[in-house]
Amino acid sequence: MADRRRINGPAGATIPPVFDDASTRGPKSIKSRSRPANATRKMYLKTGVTPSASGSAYLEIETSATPGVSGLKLSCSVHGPRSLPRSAPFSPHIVLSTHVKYAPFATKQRRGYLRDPSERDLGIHLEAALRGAIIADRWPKSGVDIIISIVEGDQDRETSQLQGDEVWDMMNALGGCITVAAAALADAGIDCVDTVAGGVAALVQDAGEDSIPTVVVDPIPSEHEKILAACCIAYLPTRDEVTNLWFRGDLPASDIDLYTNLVEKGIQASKNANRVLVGCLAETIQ
Amino acid sequence: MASSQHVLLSPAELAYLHASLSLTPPIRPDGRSPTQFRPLVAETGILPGTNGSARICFADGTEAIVGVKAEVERTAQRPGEDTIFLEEGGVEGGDDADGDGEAREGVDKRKGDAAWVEMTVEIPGLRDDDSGTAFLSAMLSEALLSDGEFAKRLWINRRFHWKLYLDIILISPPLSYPLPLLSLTSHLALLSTRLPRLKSEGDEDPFFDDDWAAAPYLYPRTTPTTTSSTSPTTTTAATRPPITLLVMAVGNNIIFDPSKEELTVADVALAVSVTSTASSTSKPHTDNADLKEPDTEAGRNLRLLSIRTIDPPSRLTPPGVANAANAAYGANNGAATGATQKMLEAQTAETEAVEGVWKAPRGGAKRRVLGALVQKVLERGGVVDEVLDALEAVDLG
Amino acid sequence: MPREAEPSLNEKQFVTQALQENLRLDGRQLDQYRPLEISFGDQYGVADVTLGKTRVLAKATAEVTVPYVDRPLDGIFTIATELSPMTSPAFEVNRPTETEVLLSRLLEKTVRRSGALDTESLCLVAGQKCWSVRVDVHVVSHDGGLTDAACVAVVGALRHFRKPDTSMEAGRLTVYTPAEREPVPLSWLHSPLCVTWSFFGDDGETAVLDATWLEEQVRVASCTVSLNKHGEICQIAKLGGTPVDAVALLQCTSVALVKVKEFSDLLDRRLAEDLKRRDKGGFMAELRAENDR
Amino acid sequence: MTTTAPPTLAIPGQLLGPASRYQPGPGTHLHDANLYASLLGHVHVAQPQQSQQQQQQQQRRAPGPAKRLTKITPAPAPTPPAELPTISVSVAAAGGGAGAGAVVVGDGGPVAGERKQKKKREVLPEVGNVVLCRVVRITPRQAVVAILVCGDSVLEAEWQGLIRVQDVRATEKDRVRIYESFRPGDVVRAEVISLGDQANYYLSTTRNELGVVLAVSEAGNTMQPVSWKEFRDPETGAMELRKVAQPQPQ
Amino acid sequence: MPLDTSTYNLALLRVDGRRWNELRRVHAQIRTQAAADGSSYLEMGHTKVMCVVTGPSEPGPRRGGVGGAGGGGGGGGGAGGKAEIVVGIVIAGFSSVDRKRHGRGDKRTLELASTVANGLAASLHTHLFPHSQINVSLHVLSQDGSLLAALINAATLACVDAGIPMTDYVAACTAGSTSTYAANDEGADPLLDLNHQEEQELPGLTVATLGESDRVAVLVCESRVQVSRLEGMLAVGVDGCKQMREILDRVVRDKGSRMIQEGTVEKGVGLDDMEVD
Repeated sequence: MADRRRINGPAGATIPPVFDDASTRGPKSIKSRSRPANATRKMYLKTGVTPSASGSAYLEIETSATPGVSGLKLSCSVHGPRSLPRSAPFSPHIVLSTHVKYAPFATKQRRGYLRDPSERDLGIHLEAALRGAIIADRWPKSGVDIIISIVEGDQDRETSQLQGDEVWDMMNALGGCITVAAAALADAGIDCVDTVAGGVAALVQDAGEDSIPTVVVDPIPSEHEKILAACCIAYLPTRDEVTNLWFRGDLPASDIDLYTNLVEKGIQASKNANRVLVGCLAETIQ
Repeated sequence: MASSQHVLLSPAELAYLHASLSLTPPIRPDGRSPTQFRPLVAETGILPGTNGSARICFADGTEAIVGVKAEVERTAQRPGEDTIFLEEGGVEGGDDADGDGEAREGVDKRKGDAAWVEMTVEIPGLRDDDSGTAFLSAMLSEALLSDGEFAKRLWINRRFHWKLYLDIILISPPLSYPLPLLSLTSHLALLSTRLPRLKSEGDEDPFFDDDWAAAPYLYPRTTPTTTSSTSPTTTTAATRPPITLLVMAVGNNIIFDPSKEELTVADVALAVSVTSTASSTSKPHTDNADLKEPDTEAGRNLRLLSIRTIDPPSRLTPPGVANAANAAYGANNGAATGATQKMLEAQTAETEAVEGVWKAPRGGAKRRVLGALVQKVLERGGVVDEVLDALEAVDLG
Repeated sequence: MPREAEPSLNEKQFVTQALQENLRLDGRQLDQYRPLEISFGDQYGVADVTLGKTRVLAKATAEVTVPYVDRPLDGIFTIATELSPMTSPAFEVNRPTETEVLLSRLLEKTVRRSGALDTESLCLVAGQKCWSVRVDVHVVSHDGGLTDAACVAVVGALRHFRKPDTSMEAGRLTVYTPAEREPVPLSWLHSPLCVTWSFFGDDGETAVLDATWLEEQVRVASCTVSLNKHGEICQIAKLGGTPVDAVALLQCTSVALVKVKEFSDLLDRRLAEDLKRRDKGGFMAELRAENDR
Repeated sequence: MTTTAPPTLAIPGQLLGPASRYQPGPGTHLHDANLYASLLGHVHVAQPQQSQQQQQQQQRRAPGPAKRLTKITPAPAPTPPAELPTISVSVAAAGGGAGAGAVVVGDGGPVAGERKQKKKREVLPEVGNVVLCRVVRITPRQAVVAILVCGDSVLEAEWQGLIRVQDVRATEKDRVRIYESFRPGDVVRAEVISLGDQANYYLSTTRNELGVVLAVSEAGNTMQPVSWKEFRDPETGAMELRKVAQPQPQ
Repeated sequence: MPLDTSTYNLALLRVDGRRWNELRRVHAQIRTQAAADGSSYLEMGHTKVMCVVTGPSEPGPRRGGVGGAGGGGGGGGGAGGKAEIVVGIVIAGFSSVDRKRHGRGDKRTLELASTVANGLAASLHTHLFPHSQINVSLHVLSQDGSLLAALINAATLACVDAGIPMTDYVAACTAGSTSTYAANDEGADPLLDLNHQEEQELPGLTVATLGESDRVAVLVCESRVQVSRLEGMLAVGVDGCKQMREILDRVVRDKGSRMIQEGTVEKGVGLDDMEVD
């Protein structure tokens, strides 16, 4: 699907130079994880950043110490409830539509202006996570748009070259999206069952092929030698319910505990995020 | 919306369906058992023009066709990877001669890239860039790629690789949520996919054996007599492509392969992708002349690849109004009658579920429910084994 | 999408009835065209064609770009058709209607696929640089016979067009401005033109040339034949509609050939006149240049 | 874990108290016999009314996105749940909450809250609300209006409404002519009678105090209501037909 | 691959060993899918097409969704009086020899869709279903020439299966000429039913006629050819259409008689039924 709205680069443009620094040379140097296995990174959350929107929030996760690793910066704005377009059919509930978009400069690989499948995919995950949280029938025949733009994509430079790693980054991004969207929804005054927050946990193998894999919370791909599996969870603390579960990896089906343990850790991460979320909301109404 | 093509069921119907499904044992509209799949008709190798193809037709008439095409493509030399190549250097040697057979052993030497597989899903009535289509293809491809293994099978040498195109076409209009159908079809298609045998050595430009009979399967068979695949039993791939199952929970019941109507009242629905690999511990079983339980039990060890929550359409269903709160039925309390529609809604929404009155579920799924779902899928000799056995019985043309 | 306003039943009946009796509302013969006029702009590659009330404007442009990877030796040649709301409210800006798709396909098949323009001559450096010639067709007013008019316009524009001269020395490609070197015409092989038949009556027995918009709305089938004056068919398109007897179709093509010859003669004449006009200008310019010196 | 006193500030999902002690109001939801907040904002506890009658009048005065009686109401009897205090959460301005809790009467509570708040929370027209709307266009069958004010909170979004010919007045419905009742540009006070179809809310002006409140004559001057069906242009003295709203003593 | 036309003049055999007036093997079925109102599967040589017809039904909210952009107006635009025939064509990526992705917006695909729609409209009694829509969705599984012809035939079969009243079969096939355009010999023999290779090299046209008559519903020629050769090609094409009609007719009758034998009227298809031999 070509982008006809904008003037893109001319045909046969040259590839930008890739600077050959030490980190991309030679065997990949694994920076060992600086945090304890069950500690999430520091998180900054603020609501009401976009005056024009009915509700908005901004989330920032600290960039880890290692050079070349960026943090996560999300800004979310909620528009609505507003009347549905004329063409839309009658709906007894509020119609949720989520848009997640990477800024073109957010990741190492430049993103286009149009949403690519992976971004649509993120949007759908987010929608599933939020629809469980909101009380939809409070707002008949109206719609709400949740627009998240990922300003900085929490992506490492050299590991993003290896295959599959974008996915792990996407999981981190999704976790952030869920949390920031929840804050923006609350700010917009749309009825929610609970404050939903996202958390990510991963099963990593740090010391060689046949070492014992460990479960860590809020993983950064560049900090681990191999990520066997990871899951992103949207969790409602007071109801103790999961609205969205996204697991991916390669686990033996024989021991289910490995999986359950992963999920537990994910929920724990989500709880951590939720603490920040609640605190942020509390000071919003103070 | 991923899963909700809107089903037009009245609140009463929804309530009835939900009630009957949450009985123990659940009573399904089509009288299946909770773990029973819909009967299906399957065939492979229907398209000579492709490297592998399959067609599955469910009894309810939904039908899908998958074709796999492979093209040789020059591997893009990414900056900073030369060194990695160098250290790969010597070990190749005979690794190529017998094609992908070595894929599992030669893992660390071969590199795969997710970009080597391109998957397109065609759903009649949905645009290509429709989010539902994007969701489906993302789910299917992630199941395929989530273990780094698959892309490595496409490795030819350090300069070339196979580019695999997986075109998934839903022929019929999407009557039920097409995920299981598409997944099973692409499973068969991949299973029947063969790539020409490589004749060139090392990193020179590849040339291939034009004898199609000699072409090895993408998923190598355990028995050497792969080419003469007359009876399905003689050839079973030790490692199988992933299959994605749709499983949902209503009340305390776990229900597999839900129909569209059943999905409408789901409390939670999961798409779970699993695959079966040749058990690294036990040697690949040679005598699978019969596919009795113990044999497959021994040979197959399942691996969990991906799980996704399917947003159940139940959240979008209209709520019922209990007689108690319904003005039309001369409700006992004047306030409720006098109150506005919103009040009615608020009341129905804010009362505990009345028996027989449908209420769109809120919130998510309890932890234990999710756990139970996954466990149920992964249990030995469970549904997954049944499905895999059933698929093994399909003659791979 | 706002639908085209349809003629009333009476109108339809009247028109068809009249045609049964070999009468047309504007008093033409069944196989008679409305007056076709071609004029060229001062700029190279601008053709303005009027066919009765139908008016089509075509402009050819060229730029240097990179050839497609799969055909490195060929230049790029595209025909872009634009049916703007200006033409008719039934057309929207960026949603191609069926009419538009079919029109552009017809032009594509007629002009491009029949090899009227030698695309290999557009290649400058194999696989690296080539000319991309693009014709934009704008329908200014639509009163039927769109295809025929558009086709004449495209062919006219392309034959009238001059692309900047280029030269290669030592692997260096230089494109000269018109001031430096006189622009060169495209290498043109043959001039295919469209003739559209419309069929009326229950089994399409009445064949009519150059139907007006009203007649087009009433017709039961249509068949567009593209030929060049050497009597070569470039394209025939009878895309459905009421079946027409095969023999009748054959007759249509033979008549079409005659028409095409007329048109291409007209086109040649107009081009020659335009060239003469320009040559004089060029000559004067040279004189002036001498005087300056 | 029943808290004795509800918190003053609430965050979605926060426990407000057992359902046995409160009646759920706006901004709250019920889950396992407990009331939880569903909005971010201040908690108000409203004591139940003494008599529905009084409540009725108050609501006529200060209509809002609040529940109110429609005419189909049988003889009002205080309801068992109504005896419980209604607890509600509303987005309110900083510090506005405490006071709001006091002044609130009945379900007007959230309205009181909303009136104060600086960043307004969007409210939806609900069945029973009295809304102010402007007539956009008229057809013989209906008048299409744009709802501007719902209760006494100005709407941010544009909601479209419909006054069908049979909903214009209570009597002689068959005689009603839309063009004799409304003209484009009129400002109309109407009551929401249904959520309507996909696009429109259905409005009614059958009650006396409902109808055109502000009309401009063809001469372009604001007119004065002179009868239940006529406006007069003060300048030209020309009469124009409308469905006139009974002026409200304020 | 340059098609060696010289051999033809010697042996009068074509690259795939057919004579000039021979069709390729045509294999067709109807009622291939339980879900649809009408469905068919058709092979002309290696060109394989599936067709699913739903309707006549209430027009869906989507306009121009599947292939509406191309198919719309099949019913003559008059939204009121006639059923609209909406044709959607999905050309599978794996259908051609070298895989290429066909987007839905592809103009060629749209043109094909429109042609099929209008071609069917010539025969279907759409005026019997006012304010309704007939959805024809075609899937191209493999193409080896004569694509348009295959599409039209498959659509006709599916419409028969769907029980939509029609005047007669709309049967289509292609015709060509033995010598290329450049080799400008008048004595070139006509050819019937071109395959992909011949389509690339030789001039050809697609004809669809209504039933046994000589009346041409669709005539599409996309290659350059002398006028003089048209007549021969057209004659052969029309003749081929008659053969094709017989084949389609047989398919329908066989299926019908089989259903009567089985005494079954419910739709559905067994594995053997779909076996691709």
